[in-house]
Amino acid sequence: MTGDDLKAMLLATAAAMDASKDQLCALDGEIGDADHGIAMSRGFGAIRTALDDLTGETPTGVFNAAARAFLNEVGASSGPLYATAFMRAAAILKGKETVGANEARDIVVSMADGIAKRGKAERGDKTMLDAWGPASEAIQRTTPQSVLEVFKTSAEAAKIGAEETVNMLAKKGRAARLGVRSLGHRDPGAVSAALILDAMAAHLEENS
Amino acid sequence: MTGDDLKAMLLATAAAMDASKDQLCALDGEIGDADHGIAMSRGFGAIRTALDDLTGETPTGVFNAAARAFLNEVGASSGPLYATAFMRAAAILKGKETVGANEARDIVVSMADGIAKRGKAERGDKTMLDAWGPASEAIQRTTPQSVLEVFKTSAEAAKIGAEETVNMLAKKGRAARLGVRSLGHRDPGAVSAALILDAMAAHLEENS
Amino acid sequence: MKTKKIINHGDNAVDEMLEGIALAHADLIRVSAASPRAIVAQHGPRTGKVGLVIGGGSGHEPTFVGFVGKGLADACAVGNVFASPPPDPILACVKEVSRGAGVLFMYGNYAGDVMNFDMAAEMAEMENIEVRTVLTTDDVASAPKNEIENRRGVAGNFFVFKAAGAAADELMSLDEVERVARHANSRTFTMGVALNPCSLPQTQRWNFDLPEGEMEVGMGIHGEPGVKREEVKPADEIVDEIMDQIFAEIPARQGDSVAVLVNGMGATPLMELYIMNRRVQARIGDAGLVTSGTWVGNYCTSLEMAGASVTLIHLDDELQRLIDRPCQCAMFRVG
Amino acid sequence: MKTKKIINHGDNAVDEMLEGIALAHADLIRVSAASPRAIVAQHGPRTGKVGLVIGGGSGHEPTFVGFVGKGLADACAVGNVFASPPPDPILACVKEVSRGAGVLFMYGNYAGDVMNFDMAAEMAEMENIEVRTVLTTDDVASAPKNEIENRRGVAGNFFVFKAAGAAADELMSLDEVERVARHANSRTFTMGVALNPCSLPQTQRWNFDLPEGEMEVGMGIHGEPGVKREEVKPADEIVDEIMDQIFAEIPARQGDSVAVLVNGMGATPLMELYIMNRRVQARIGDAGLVTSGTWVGNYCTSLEMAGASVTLIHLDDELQRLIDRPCQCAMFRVG
Ligand SMILES: Nc1ncnc2c1ncn2[C@@H]1O[C@H](COP(=O)(O)OP(=O)(O)O)[C@@H](O)[C@H]1O
Ligand SMILES: Nc1ncnc2c1ncn2[C@@H]1O[C@H](COP(=O)(O)OP(=O)(O)O)[C@@H](O)[C@H]1O
Ligand SMILES: [Mg+2]
Ligand SMILES: [Mg+2]
Ligand SMILES: [Mg+2]
Ligand SMILES: [Mg+2]
Repeated sequence: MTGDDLKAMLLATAAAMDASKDQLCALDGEIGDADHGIAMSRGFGAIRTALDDLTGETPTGVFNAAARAFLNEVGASSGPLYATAFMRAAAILKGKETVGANEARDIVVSMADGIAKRGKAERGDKTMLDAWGPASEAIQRTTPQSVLEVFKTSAEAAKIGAEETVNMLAKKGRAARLGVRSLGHRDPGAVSAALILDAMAAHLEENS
Repeated sequence: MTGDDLKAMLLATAAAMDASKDQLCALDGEIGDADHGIAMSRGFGAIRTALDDLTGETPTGVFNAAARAFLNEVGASSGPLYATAFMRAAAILKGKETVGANEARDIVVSMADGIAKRGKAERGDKTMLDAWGPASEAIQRTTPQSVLEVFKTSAEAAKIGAEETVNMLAKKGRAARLGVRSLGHRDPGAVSAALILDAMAAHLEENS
Repeated sequence: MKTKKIINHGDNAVDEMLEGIALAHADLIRVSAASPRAIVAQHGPRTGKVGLVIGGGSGHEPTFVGFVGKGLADACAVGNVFASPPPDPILACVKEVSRGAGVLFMYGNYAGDVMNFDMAAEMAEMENIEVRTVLTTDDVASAPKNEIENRRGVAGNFFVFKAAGAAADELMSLDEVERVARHANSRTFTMGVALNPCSLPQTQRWNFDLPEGEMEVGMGIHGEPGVKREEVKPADEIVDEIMDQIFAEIPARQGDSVAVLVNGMGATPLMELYIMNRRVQARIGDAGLVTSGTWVGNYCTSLEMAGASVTLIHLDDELQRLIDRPCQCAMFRVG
Repeated sequence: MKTKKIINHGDNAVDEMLEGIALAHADLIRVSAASPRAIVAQHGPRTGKVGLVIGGGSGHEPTFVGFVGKGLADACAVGNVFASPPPDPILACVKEVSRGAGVLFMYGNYAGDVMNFDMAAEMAEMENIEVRTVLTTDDVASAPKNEIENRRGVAGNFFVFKAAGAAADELMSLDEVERVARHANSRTFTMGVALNPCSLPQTQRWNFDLPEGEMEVGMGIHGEPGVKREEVKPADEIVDEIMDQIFAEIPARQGDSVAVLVNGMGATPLMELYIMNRRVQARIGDAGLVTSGTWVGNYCTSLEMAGASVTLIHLDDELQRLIDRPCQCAMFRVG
């Protein structure tokens, strides 16, 4: 996977975020402020704009551009969290011209690390980390043979993780003020995390 | 009909206005500000309070008390219009201890006159005058034999008059700004006028 | 469906509101001993000054009661919701503010208000207090140009009262204050749209019905129907429709000044009003006019109605001076 | 059902609002050349003065941007609707207001704001500008007393920003301004109720569902659910429920002074807020406290949400002086 392939994958993810906008806003309305779908679709929309003229860039360059674009478009909670995630991925890929199975694993792991560092959430706090964390762990437990396999494995784990947030008591983010009223609802950030990984895997599958 | 009988008739009318409150507000909502039922029920409510301790008063005294109470409670358009109507009735009954058929006719006629003078509306302007006017005319065309007959005849004419406002273009009051959009709706003030006369007639019938 | 309100009982809403107002703004206003519905400026009335009495129905707050104070109205008679005050509190206002220089009544042109204020004026004259009346008629949607005297007074009250209040504060004579008031009114134009209805505290039912996606153009500030119903359009198109109507009324020449009020009807967020203001100012610039003074906010409301109006006052040097003159009211101030 | 709004396109609502604001209030504020989302006071920043930077998501107008001006905030970073501003406009604010005496960040305690403002603070420090941060945490409904640091900042921002803005205007040092801000925050308590939901310009769908006859107690200013749902009660009972919670937090002694904010969430008429104020003042009197300063109106809104909150700040001599100190902002002033 070259920088341009990575760009294509991010563009496909942007389309998925547009398609999920309403669903994510509705989820966020249950325990938050109903804007998570807007944040994600605006953020990935900004990535789309930023990457538009960018060709022949390294994977690091692509992730750095994505980080800047996302951060300045979104703000909110998701802005710094995903910006940090992308910056971490950019850092870990420094010097690499292409992304193979190992680098793909590094991307997922470093994105999850970045989100954890920036948000200071723990697993079980009912945040996007409850999708990114399981994804990172799942991919570290296996020895993936292809980039596609990395994202498929991550996406599956993230999806399960996101579903499990339904039974968690929120400890971080807006929903943390709801106490037991946060129970029974999935965390919108965890759901969007699973959708991102799923969109990436689907894009790779279609283009493999 | 003594002053006390007159008082009883006004109290019965107050009850009728309470019962019609919602209907009159809904009618006023179509072409006005949706408060006519409130104005009428508050106004007659104030009359009820004012007349409560009043016994053995002359018909003039009863109408004067009603005028003052209605005016200061209601304001709005109906306040001065009905206050003036009651004051006119009070004036015409001056010196009379009881109300017979002739005096009853004078009441209806003078109330209609008072409303016409105060509001400066013409017949056909789609106002309460389109109920009080026909009532006054109807009662002047006949030679009623009893108080009951006066109010029955008036009530019938007022009812027809109120129905006919549906086809009138409003020229006075709030609805006057609606132009053709005032067509197709009955005037709330005309409807309440008919209801007042009807309540008076019904009260007399029950107590005759 | 019963609408939701933070009230105790609908019948007491106005009186309890006034108690809350008096408690909040005791430094600026007081309740007349003669009537709980007559609100008087602490620092307004004084010898040689024309007494300015405004008033009307409740439910438009901060109009009318919020405009009582030094430099604006000396007193306000407060009616029930959407109902003119009766003569009694109006007369109480007259007596509170009359200082020998005469009294000016100013209020919106509605049948109920005219009848009640006229009765109060007659009573005042019986006590040898000279009373003049100027009706506001700024709502361009409420009657054609050749029937200006039939138009309603709406949010433009703001500018007309302000100009007259400043004139009185400058100790102009009754003749002069009346002249200023008529002049300001003749140069003030408003048009509005409603997106959602209001409901009265006593009925807690929507006063009218506005289906999904529709708005009422040119509606009154009591929820009276306007000139037409349209689908909700983008903000710029709404403003353009309003500005076209207003510009058709203003005989302004290139370089003339206007002041602007973008007014919310109660439930429309400031965000939307400022989005409207962006377009209003663009249109003023395109017309070759100059804005000197912009107010954006809820100045003349219709309970919880959603919607907005735009008012322009076509200034001249005198009006500019009067609009800019400081005033200090319970819910509004300049300078 | 699509909610009705006077906007052009939801994605442009915030930027168009800011254009409208800049046009309306050019005498008091300006847009930073470095970022269209950084709004700076015309007469605020000056040598020797701590720069006060506030900010947060849009949709709460006049909070935050309306509180920029002489004597209050020097600059405001403006986020998307209900979304913290990104670090860029925050950093632009810092550079606009930094005059060597340091910069204080003040904003409501939300995860998104904390992350973005902290990133901006790190960037500022890399440019050798000292930045301190004070979070507002006045919402008593958002966490128990032993977790005050987890509480949200809501309408009480008003008093906390005002006190800190006045302290900076008095040219107190960064240490002192920070102390005042923390002190004011520790003595400011708010609780609110929502009667009807809000909707975002981009979704035009109700953010949450509030069935007929029900209200949400202790909700957040972004429509976040509160502590419980109840049937809509009479105004006095609603106020009593709020005041009981607030009094439980205030260690005030007989004769102590408080200032009061009765705040509308956007769609609640002034009439209802003043009806609430009547009871608020009665409760304050019953508690043996003295009100010195009452504000009633839409100061911290949630778009078109219906509802209201009550804030009390427990004053001492210093806070009284600071709250009373004149300030002149685009949408608010004192003195
Ligand atoms: N401290 C945190 N660490 C990780 N994720 C967080 C944290 N705080 C919030 N989130 C995530 O952010 C999501 C909300 O994002 P979004 O709605 O875009 O921002 P906001 O809360 O500012 O409206 C939550 O669902 C949660 O997954
Ligand atoms: N000039 C007038 N002459 C006679 N009746 C009038 C006049 N103006 C208004 N009305 C009557 O008043 C009624 C409205 O009364 P009401 O709703 O109580 O007052 P408001 O219009 O002040 O809200 C109208 O339906 C009409 O019948
Ligand atoms: Mg959110
Ligand atoms: Mg009416
Ligand atoms: Mg009325
Ligand atoms: Mg948000």
